[in-house]
Amino acid sequence: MSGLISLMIIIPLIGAILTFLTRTRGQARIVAILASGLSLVLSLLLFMRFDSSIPTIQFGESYVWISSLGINLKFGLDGIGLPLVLLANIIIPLTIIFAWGETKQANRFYGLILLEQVGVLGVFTSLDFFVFYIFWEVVLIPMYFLISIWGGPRKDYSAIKFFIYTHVASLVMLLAIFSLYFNALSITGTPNFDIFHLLKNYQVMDGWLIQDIITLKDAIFLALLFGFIVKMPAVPFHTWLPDAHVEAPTAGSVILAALLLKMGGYGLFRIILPILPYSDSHGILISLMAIIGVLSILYGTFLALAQRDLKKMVAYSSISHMGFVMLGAAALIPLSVSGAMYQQFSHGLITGILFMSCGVIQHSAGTRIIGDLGGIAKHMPRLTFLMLAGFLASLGLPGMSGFIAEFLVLVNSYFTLPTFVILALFGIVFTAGYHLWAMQRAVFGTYNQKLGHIHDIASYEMVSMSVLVLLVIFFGLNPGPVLNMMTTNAEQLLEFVVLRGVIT
Amino acid sequence: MSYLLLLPELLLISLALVIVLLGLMISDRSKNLLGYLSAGGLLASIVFILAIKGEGSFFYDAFVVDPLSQIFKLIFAVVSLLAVIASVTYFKGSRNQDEYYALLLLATVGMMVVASANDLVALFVGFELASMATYVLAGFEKRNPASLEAALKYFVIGSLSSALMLFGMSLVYGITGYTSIPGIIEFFTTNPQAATGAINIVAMLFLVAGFAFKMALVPFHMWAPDTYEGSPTVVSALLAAGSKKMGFVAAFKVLVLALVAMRADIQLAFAVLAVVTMTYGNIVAISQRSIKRMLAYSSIAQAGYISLAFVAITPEMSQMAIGGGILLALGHALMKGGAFIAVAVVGYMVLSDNRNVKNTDDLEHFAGLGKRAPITAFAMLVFLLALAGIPPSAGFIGKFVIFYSITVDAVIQASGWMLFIVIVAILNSALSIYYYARVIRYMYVLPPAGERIKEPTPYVVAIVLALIGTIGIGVYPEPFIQMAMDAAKVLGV
Amino acid sequence: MPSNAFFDNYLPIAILTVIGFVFVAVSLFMSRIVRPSNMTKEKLTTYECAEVPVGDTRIHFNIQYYMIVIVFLIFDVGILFLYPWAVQLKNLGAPGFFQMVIFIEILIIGLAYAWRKEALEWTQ
Amino acid sequence: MADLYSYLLVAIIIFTIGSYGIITQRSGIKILMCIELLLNAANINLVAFSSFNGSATGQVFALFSIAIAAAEAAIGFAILIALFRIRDTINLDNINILRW
Amino acid sequence: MWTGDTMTNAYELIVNILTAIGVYDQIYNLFEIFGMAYVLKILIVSVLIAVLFAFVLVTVMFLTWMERKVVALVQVRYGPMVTGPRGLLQPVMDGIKLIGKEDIIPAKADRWIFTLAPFIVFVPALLIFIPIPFGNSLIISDLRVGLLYIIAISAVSPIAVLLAGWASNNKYSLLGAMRAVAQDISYTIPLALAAIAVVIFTGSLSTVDIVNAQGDYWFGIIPKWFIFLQPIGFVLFLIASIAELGRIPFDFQESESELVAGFFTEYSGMKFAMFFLAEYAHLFAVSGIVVTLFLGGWNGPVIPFIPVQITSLVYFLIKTYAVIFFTMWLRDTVPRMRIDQLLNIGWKIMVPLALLNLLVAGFLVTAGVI
Repeated sequence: MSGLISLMIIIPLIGAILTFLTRTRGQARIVAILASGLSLVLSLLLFMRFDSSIPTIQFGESYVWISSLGINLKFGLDGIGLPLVLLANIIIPLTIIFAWGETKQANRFYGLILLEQVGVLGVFTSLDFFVFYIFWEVVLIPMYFLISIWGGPRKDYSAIKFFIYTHVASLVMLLAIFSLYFNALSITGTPNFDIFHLLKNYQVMDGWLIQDIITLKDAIFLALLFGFIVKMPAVPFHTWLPDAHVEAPTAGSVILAALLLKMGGYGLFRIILPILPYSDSHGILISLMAIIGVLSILYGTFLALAQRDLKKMVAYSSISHMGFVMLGAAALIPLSVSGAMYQQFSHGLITGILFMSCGVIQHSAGTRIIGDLGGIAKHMPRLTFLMLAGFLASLGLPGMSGFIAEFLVLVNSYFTLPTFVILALFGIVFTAGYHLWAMQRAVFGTYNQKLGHIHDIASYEMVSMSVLVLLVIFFGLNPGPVLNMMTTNAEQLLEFVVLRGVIT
Repeated sequence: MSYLLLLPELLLISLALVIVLLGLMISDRSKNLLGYLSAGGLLASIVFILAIKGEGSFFYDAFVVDPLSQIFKLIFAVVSLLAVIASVTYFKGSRNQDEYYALLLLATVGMMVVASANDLVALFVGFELASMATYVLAGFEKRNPASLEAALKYFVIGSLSSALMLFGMSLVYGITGYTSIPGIIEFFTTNPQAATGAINIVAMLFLVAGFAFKMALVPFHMWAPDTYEGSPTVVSALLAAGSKKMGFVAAFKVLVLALVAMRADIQLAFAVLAVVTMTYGNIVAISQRSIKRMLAYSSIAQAGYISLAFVAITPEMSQMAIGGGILLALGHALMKGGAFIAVAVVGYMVLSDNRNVKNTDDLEHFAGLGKRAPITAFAMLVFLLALAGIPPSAGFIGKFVIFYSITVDAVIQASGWMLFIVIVAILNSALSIYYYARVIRYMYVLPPAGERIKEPTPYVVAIVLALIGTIGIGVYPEPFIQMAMDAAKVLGV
Repeated sequence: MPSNAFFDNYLPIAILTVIGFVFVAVSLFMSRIVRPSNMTKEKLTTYECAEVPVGDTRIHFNIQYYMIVIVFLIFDVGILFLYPWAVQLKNLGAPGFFQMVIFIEILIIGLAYAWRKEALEWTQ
Repeated sequence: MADLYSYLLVAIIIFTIGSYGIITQRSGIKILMCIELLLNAANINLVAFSSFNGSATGQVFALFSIAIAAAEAAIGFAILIALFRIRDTINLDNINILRW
Repeated sequence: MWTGDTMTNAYELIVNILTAIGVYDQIYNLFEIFGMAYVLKILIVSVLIAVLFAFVLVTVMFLTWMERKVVALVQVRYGPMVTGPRGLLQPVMDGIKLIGKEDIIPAKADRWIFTLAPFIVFVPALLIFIPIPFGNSLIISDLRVGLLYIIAISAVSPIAVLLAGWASNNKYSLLGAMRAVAQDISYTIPLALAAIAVVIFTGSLSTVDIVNAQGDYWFGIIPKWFIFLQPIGFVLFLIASIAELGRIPFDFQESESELVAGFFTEYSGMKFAMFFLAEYAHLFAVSGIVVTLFLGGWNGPVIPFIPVQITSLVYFLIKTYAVIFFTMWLRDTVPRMRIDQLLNIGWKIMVPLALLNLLVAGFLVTAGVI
C-alpha cells in the first residue's frame, strides 16, 4: 500500500495552507484538527498494517526528484520511524485541542503547528538524505515563528538563538552528508542520496581529513553526531533549549520537547548507530557518546533541581531524559537500544503532559515561579490530578511508560557501560527528588493568597491532557506493540556490532 | 549557424530604439505603455532564449551562443523583466519613462553580450554598455540627491574598474597576441612556459580587480551599499540581481577559461576574497537599519558564496562548483530582485502614508507588514529565508551545490585551508540568519503602523513571479541543475 | 635611427613643431626687446566695455554649453568608426554597407532624440 | 629609440598619474580626467602591442575603448552636472549623505 | 636632366633633383663618412620646412593685405595704398607695429596659460600644412591618414581658444571663447562627415590619393572633381570650414560689436599677432583642403615642356585663392548670424544632411554606380 506516507505528509501541508487562508478562529481550528486528525488516522492505519517481525523498510515509496544529483523523494517506515510518526500524529492533534482557545492570530498559530507536523513527519519517514535534510531544516521555521510571535518576554532572543544554534548544527551535518555522498558517488559512480546507500558506502571509506589528526570517517561521524546532539539536545550543546522552552508558548514547548528533540534521537538510531562500528576509533566514540549521555542526565537533573521556574525545570528534565536515549544508544545492546527508542516515544508523551501543566498554571495563576505558587491543588483539583500523573510518569513510576524505557536502558546498558550506569542512577534518584519537591511546593501546601481566585483547567485542555495520561499508562502497561518493532530493528542494527568486535 | 540565435539581443536592441523614438512622439501621459511594451519584449526574449535551441558563433567568433551564455541571458532577462514590471508602478507618471525603459533594455543587452562574449573586445563593450546604462539608471531620480550620489559613486568606481579591466586586457593581449578567449587558451596551452611569467600575475590582478568591482567583492565593494541604497529601488534590484551576475559571468569566462594555466593562484586569491567578502558582508549587514543597505551587504555576502566556485575549480569538482555558482547566481537573481521589489512596495506604502518620509526603506516601516501588505510580506519572508539558505528554495539549492563542491574539495585534498573556508562559510550562513530574522520579526511580530494597503498589481505580479521562481527552483531544481551543469561544461576546465 | 617610411613621414611634423614653437618664442622675445613696458594699474585691469569690471569672471555657464559638448563627444566618436569603414567600404561590399547603415541610423536616432529633448537648442 | 618598453613605460607612467589622481583628487571633474588617463594608458598599451605583434586587433580594441571612454565621460559629466545643480558642489568629500 | 616624374613627397623630389644634377651622391657620401646619413635627411627636411614656413608667413601677410583690398573692392574704395606699391607693404608695417606694442598681461590673468595659448594656437595652424599637396610631388609628407590628421590637428585650436579666453580673466574673453568652442565643435561634425563621403570614393585617407583620384575626366572634358560627385558634401564642407575659421557670417568668437574682440580681447603685441597669423594661416590651409578634397587639388590641364610640379603648384594656388576670395567676398556681403541660428543650422540641418549624404555616397559606391 504505497502512497500512504506521502498522503500523511501532504494532508497537514494542505491543512496548513487552508488554515492560513481561513478568516476566523473557529474555521482555523476546525481545519487544523481535521487535517491533523486525518493524518493520525492514516498513521494508525500504517501502524496496524505494520509487520513488526521484520526489520526492513515497509510502505516504501520513491519518486524521482532531482535525477542529476540522484535525489529521490523516498519514504518508508520501519521500527525506528513508525513509533515516532505515531507519536507526532498523537501529539499534534492533542496540542491543537489544548490550544483550542488561542485567540492571537489563530489561523497562523494552527497553521504553523500543522507545518511543524509536516516537517517532523518528513524527517521521520524520509529515506533520502537530501530530503531528510530539507525536512530537518523546514522544522525550524514554524518553530521560530511560534516562539517569536506567541512567546514570552524574551522571545526574540530565544527564537533567534534557537534558530541559529540548530541551523549551525544542521549545516555541520550537511557537510558530513556531502562527504558521504561524494564517497558513495566515487565508489559506485552513480549519484544517489539514499540514506542506506550512503551509510553502506561509509564502511569502505578511507583517508584523512587532517593528516595524522583525524580520519575522514571519524570526522564525518563527529559532524553527524554534532548535528544530532545539538537537536537532542545533549550537554554541552543544550543552552538553546531552556531559553526556547521558557519563552515558547505552551503548544510550542510541547512540540519542541515532544517532537523536535526526538529528531535528534531518531538521527542517532537511523544514522549514527549503523556507522558507529565502522568508524576508525569507535571505542573512543562510544565512550564519548556515553559520557555525553550521562553528563546530560546528571547535569539536566541538577539544573532542574535548582530551577525556580516550573517550566524551566521541566525543560531541564527533558535534557536529562534525553540523556537516557544517548546512554542507551551508546550501550549497543539490543534491549538497551530499544529501551532508548522507547524512551523517546514515552518521553514525548510525558513531556507533553508536563508542559501542558505548566501552561495551564501559567494561564490560571499568572506565574510559573515555584515559590510564588502553592496550594493550587485546592482550586485546581483536576489539573493537580493530571499533573501528578505526569510527574510520576516522568520520574519513572512503574506502570507508566517512562519506567519501562529507563529500566530497559539502565539494566541493559550495565553490561557494557557499568560505570556510566551507576552514575546515571544518581540522576534517577535526584529526578524523583526534584519532581516531588516541585510538586510539593507548587501544587500542595498552603495556598498563596496573592494568587487570588484561579480557575481550574478548561475542558479542552483537560481532554488533551487526559488522553496523554491515558496513553502513558497504556504504554506503561502494554509496551508490546511498539516495543516489539523497536526491538526487531534494534537487533538488526546491532547484528554487525559483534561481528566487528566493537564490544566483546 | 542560425542567426535566429541572436534574436533575443536583436529584439531588445530594436525595442530600446523603438522606445526612444516612441517616447519622442507620444504624450507624457501614455508613456506608461512603454513599460508594458518592454515587459512584452523581455518576455518574448525569454521565450526565444528558452525556445530556440542550438549553439553558434557569430561576428568572427567574437560572440558565441552556448549553454553558458543562455543561462546567464535567462537570468538577465528575468531580472530585467521583474524590474520592468515593478517599474510600471514605481515610475508611474514620470516624464522620462521612455529613457528609463530604453536604458534598462540596453543594460540587459549589454549583460547578454557579456554572457555571449568570446572575445575580450566584445566582453569589454558589453560590460561597458551595461555599466553605462546602469550608471544613468542609478541616478535616474535626478531631483533626489541620494540617487545622484549613488550614481556618482557607482560611476566613479565603476569606470575605474573598467579602466583597470581594460589595462589588464591590454596586458593579456600583449602577452598572448590574442583577444579572443580561445586564442588565449591556445596560446597558453602551446606555450606553457609563458604561463609562469610575473607579468601574467599583474595582468590577472588587474582583471580580477576589474571584475571584482562589478561582483562587489571586498575590498572592491565600497560602491555597492551606497549605490543600492541611493538608487531607485527597482534599479537596485537590477543592479544587485543582474549586473552583479555580469561580473560573475565575465569572471567565469575569462578567469576560469582563459587563464587556466594559472589556476592555482586564482584559487587562493579567490579563497581569500570570498572568505573576507562573505564575512564582511554578513557582519556589516547586522548593524544596518536601512533595508536596502542591508540587502546590499547581504548581496556582498552572497557574492562571497558565489565566488567560492572559483575556489573549488580543481579538476574533480570544477564543473560542480561552477554549476553551483551559476545556480546560486540564478537563485540570487530571483531572491534579491524580489526582495528589492518588496522594499519598493514598502516605499510605496510609506509614501502613501506620508509623502515627506525620507528613508522609506527604514526597518521600522516593516513593522507589521504581514498585516499591512500580506502578499509582499510573505514573499519577502520567503526571499529572506531563501537568502539565508533555508530549504526548499533557490538559495538553498545553489548553496547546497557550492558547499558540496568545496567540502568535497577540502576532503579530497585533505586541505586545511579549504576546510577552514568551509567552516567560515557555514558560520556565515548561520550568522546571516540573524539579520534576516530581524526583518522577519518586524514584519510578523511587531504591531502594524497603519492600515492595510492595497498592493499595486504590477508590484504584486513582479513579486509573485520572483516568488514562484524562488520556490520553483527549490522544489523542482532538476532542469535548472541540468542547465547550470551544461553551462559549466562549456567552461570545461 | 630606424629608417622606415613611418618615421620619414612623421619626421617633418616633429621638426615643424619645434620650429613653430621656436618661432613664437623668438618673436615674443624680440618684441620684448623692442617694445616699451610701462604698466599702470588701469592698463592691467581687464576691459569691460569701458566700465570697471564687475564681479567674478569665473561665472556659471549656461548648461547648453555642456549639452553641446556631450552631443559633440558622442558624434565625434561615432565618426571615429566611420573613417576606417569609409576607407574599406569598397572591400567590404554590401554587408559592410548595411551594417554601417544600422550604425548611422542609430546615430540619427540619437540626433533625433537630442533634438527632441532640446539638447540642441541654444535658448530655452 | 622606440622599442616596446618605451611605449609600455609611457603607459605605465600615465597609468600611475591617473591612479595617483584618483586617490588624491576630490573634485569630480579631476577624477573623471584621471579615469580617462587610465583608459588612455591602456590604449597606448593596446596600440603598442598591436604594432609589435603585427596584428590589428589591438588597434580595433583601442578604437572601441576610445569610443567607450567618450561615452563614459559624457555620462560622467551628465551625472556631475545634475549633482551640481542640486548640491552646488562636485567635491566628493561633500557628497556623503549615504553613509552607514 | 630631370624629367618631371611624380614623387611621393618633396623630400624625394629634392633628392631626385640633386641626383639629376649629380651632386647628391657626393653630399651623401660626405655625410656617410661621418656615419650621419640621417643628418642629411634631417637637413633636407628642415630646409623644406623652412621653405614651407616662409611660404606660409608670406602668404599670411599677403592675405591680410588681400582681405583689406577685397573689402575695399566690395565697398568701392581703395584700401591701403600708402605703404609700398598699392599698399603691398602694409602687412610688414603691421608686423613692425605689433612688435613694438606693449605686451599687457592683465593683473588677474593666469600668466602661464595666457602665454601658452599663442603657442598652442599657432603651432597647429602650421602643422596642418604638412599633408597638404601644393602640387604634384610638392607635399611635405604624404601621411597615410592625412585627412584624419588634418581634422585632428584642427581640433586642437578650440583648446587654445579656451585657454586664451579663460586665462584672460575677462568675461568677454571667456564668453567669446566658450562660443568659439561651441561653434568649432558643432561644425567639426558635419565637416568630418562631409570629408568621409569623399573618403568613401577614394578608399584612402591620403591627400595625394584623394587628389590623384580626381585626375581623370568624364567624356574627356569634365574633370572628375569631387565637387561634381559630392555637391552637397562640398557645400557642407565649405560652410563648416568657414564656421570653423570663425569668419563672418559665423564670427561669434569675435563679434566685435558684442564681445569686443572675443577671446583675444586682452591680448596685445606679438601675442595678438600670433592669433592673427594663426587665423590667416588657418584660412589658407582650410581653403587648400577644400581644393584638395573637392576641387581636384593640383589637377589641371597638362602644359607641355613645363615640369608638372610647377604647373600643378600654379593650379593649386589659383584654386585656393579662388576659395579664399570667395570667403572674403562672403564676409563682406553677408550679415552675421545669431548664435542660436548658427547652432541650429549646424546640428539640425548640416549634421542630418551630412549623414544622409554619407549614406547616399556609400550606397552609390556599394552599388557600383561610381
